[in-house]
Amino acid sequence: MEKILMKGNEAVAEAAMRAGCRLYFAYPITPQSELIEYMAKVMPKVGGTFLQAESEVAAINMVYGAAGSGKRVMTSSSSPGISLKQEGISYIAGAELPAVIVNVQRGGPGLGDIQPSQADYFQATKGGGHGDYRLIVLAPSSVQEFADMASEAFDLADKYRNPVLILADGMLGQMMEPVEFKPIMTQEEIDELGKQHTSWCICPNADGDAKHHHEINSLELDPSVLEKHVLQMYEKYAVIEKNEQRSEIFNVSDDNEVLCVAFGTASRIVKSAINELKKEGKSVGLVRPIRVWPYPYAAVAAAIGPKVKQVYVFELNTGQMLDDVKIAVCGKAPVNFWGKVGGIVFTPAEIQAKLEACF
Amino acid sequence: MEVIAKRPETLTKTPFTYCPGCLHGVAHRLIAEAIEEAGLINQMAGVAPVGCSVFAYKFFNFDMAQAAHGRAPAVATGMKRARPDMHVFTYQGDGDLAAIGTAEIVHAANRGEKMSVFFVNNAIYGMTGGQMAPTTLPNMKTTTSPYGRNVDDIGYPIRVCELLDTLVAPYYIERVSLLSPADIIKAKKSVSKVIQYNKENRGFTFIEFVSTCPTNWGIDPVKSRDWAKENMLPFFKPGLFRDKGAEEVKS
Amino acid sequence: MTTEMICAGFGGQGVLTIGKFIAKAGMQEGRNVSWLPSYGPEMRGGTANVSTVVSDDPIASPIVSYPDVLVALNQPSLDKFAPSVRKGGVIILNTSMCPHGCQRDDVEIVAAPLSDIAVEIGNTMVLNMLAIGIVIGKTNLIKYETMEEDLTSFLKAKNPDLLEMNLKAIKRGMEIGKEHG
Amino acid sequence: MPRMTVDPYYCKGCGLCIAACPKKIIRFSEDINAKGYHYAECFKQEDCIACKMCFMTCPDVAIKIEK
Repeated sequence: MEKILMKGNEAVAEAAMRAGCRLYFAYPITPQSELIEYMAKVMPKVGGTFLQAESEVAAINMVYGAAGSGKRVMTSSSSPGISLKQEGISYIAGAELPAVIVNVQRGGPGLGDIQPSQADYFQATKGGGHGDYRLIVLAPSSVQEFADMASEAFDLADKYRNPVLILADGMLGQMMEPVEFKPIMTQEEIDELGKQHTSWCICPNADGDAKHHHEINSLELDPSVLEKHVLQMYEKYAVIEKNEQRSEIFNVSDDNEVLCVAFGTASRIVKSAINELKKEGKSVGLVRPIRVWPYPYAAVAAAIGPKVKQVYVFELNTGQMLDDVKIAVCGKAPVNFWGKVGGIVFTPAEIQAKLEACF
Repeated sequence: MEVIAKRPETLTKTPFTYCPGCLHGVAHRLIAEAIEEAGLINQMAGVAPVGCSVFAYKFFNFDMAQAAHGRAPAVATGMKRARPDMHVFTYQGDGDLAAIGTAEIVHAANRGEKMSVFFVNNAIYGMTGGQMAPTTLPNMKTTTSPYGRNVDDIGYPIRVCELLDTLVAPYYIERVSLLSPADIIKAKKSVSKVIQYNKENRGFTFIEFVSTCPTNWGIDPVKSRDWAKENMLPFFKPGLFRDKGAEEVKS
Repeated sequence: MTTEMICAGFGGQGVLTIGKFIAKAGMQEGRNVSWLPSYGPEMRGGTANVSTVVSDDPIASPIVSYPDVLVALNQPSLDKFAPSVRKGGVIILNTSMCPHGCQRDDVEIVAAPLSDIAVEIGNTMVLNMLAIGIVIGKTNLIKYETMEEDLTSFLKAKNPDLLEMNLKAIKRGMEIGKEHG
Repeated sequence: MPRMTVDPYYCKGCGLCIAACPKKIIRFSEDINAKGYHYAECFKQEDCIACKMCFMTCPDVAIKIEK
């Protein structure tokens, strides 16, 4: 398949459609508007449903309904809109429904601005909504990866019956890079996928089974029953933590004197700085969590080489992933942090200067 | 020589961030002038929405709050209840007021909150780049109704004045146009009346402005007014729906 | 080899398109590319800029700190980005809208009244094609043939006159770029 | 004598005042302002009748009328 030059927002929409998503509900917000606009164009062409909801609150509840009906469904928004969706996301997690949510993050708090940010890391990985639950959180760093993560997200959501969040940002949404797509899933394949949910989802009682009664629900007033349900969910999360950690290592070797940790957009910029430092004969490695929940603690720990004097975390926030890195490093090296906030993205030159100061 | 028309003191010196020919500026001026003329500059507070007019708090030269999307009537309710001696209004676009904020506007109106709501209807989402609004006309193409608004799928545009007119509590409801100098002069009278009612704490007052979006409609500012006259006014008919003040005078 | 480029100007001058065409051509020539616009809530009339990277290697940061090539279509853009251009880099500036010029003496400067030349060719709209032509003539970053192929594929049927005018602008730009070589 | 003046600082060159003027004495200037717009200007002050139509229609409140 040929490469197409596309914005991240458009690429993830196209990829979701190709991965069998035929239901999409959302509300416009910058900088993810190209995503909803792309879906408005493409969904009618493939017989899918595009619906611009009256609000993010309505959109996520439409997702709840569609996911409860066992279909591949997606919504997307940007930071303030994702905050509005949190109640619904908690319901989806509590009811153990598969759904995909895309957050094209922008500067906050409040209405903030519309520039790229990573300030929703806590919200994405530590809860966001109320109650004990987890989202699987994928953190792309290129347009290609953003697109690839659409099908990955649906597969994970189906496999674990859990909402999956793709944590992108304004830069990934707005930038264009060449992207290659997987083939469009056929209707037969989509129908086949849907069958894995027919034992529990809202669906017609085709066999006229007298016992057919499926409930989509997150309410359980009996504490002992709710406790059992939550603990079962946590058993599931333990399996996810064991099997689903993903990370990339870049220039990691025993020569490293500094080990960087960065995800998403920030990691791209750190890579540029590392390339420049290489020319100066300075050895710096990078661990990039590809998924930020479950967090790749083991990979970060393993990348700390014998000469590493310092672990340096770079984020477009005030240090939200820093806590996870500290858990991973576990006192083996000092952990330093530098971040930019308010929608300002650091430049390769700035990161280079920060790293040079470590030598 | 005497200055007979100029920028009112109730507007700051900050230039509007709207696109060339966007009529938000006209609505701003009418409200600002009416507040100045009513002598309310020190007792008035406004609430800015999310959307193109999100920066309205920078343009009005009195206290302003900026609300989360659609929640301006709730924020204004809180302000008015906390400080009954203040006079409050909200300024909202069609996405903010008639989509995500439908619940807030209906319930603020239904409670008869003593506030004014200025609602600008241009049938599109401007700030985010031309998506379909709850007031987008049938068959009208936008970036999220690329094949035209299909009323069988997404429903008809919402007529907010008519909707609010079903409630008992509202004190004043009117739809005006900003599409010609004559319409603007007429609209000014309505705005002044509403601000006067607001000053007297009469009740919930509501004005809808039929406006344009030259940028997202892709029509130049002058022609976009003609387009709106031809296409919007038949569906969103200007007129007075409710004026309890006039009824009181009669009886 | 990696070339990092910034194009900047008033909204409406087509700077985003300059970057887009160059990125697309680079991609069609089998190279890695990225295109990153600045974006804002004011729909029209503001300033716009775009970072474009064309590279033989995977592109790390799409954000450009030190451009190898700067296309500045007005004075505010030139003032903002000229100081960061790499030593020995290229600044292409539109003298029609850069009355104060550029003070750097350690870079190559291609200065021409691009807005005026665009009007001469037939339409201010071809300003961006002119700029692309200069980039090709000066740096060989992409091939003329790739641009011609790309433009032909979507303009030939729709608007052959516009196609011709665009190609003319690119060729004229290439001449300007070569003259300054 | 009546007089209308446009403040180029505010004007965005939308042309609504030009359309509104009954005496047709407003045009776009040759110059551009800091934002890059050809702003509106009155080229025949002596014909101005201070009707305020331009002021009424100006969305950027850039016009002053004196009489």
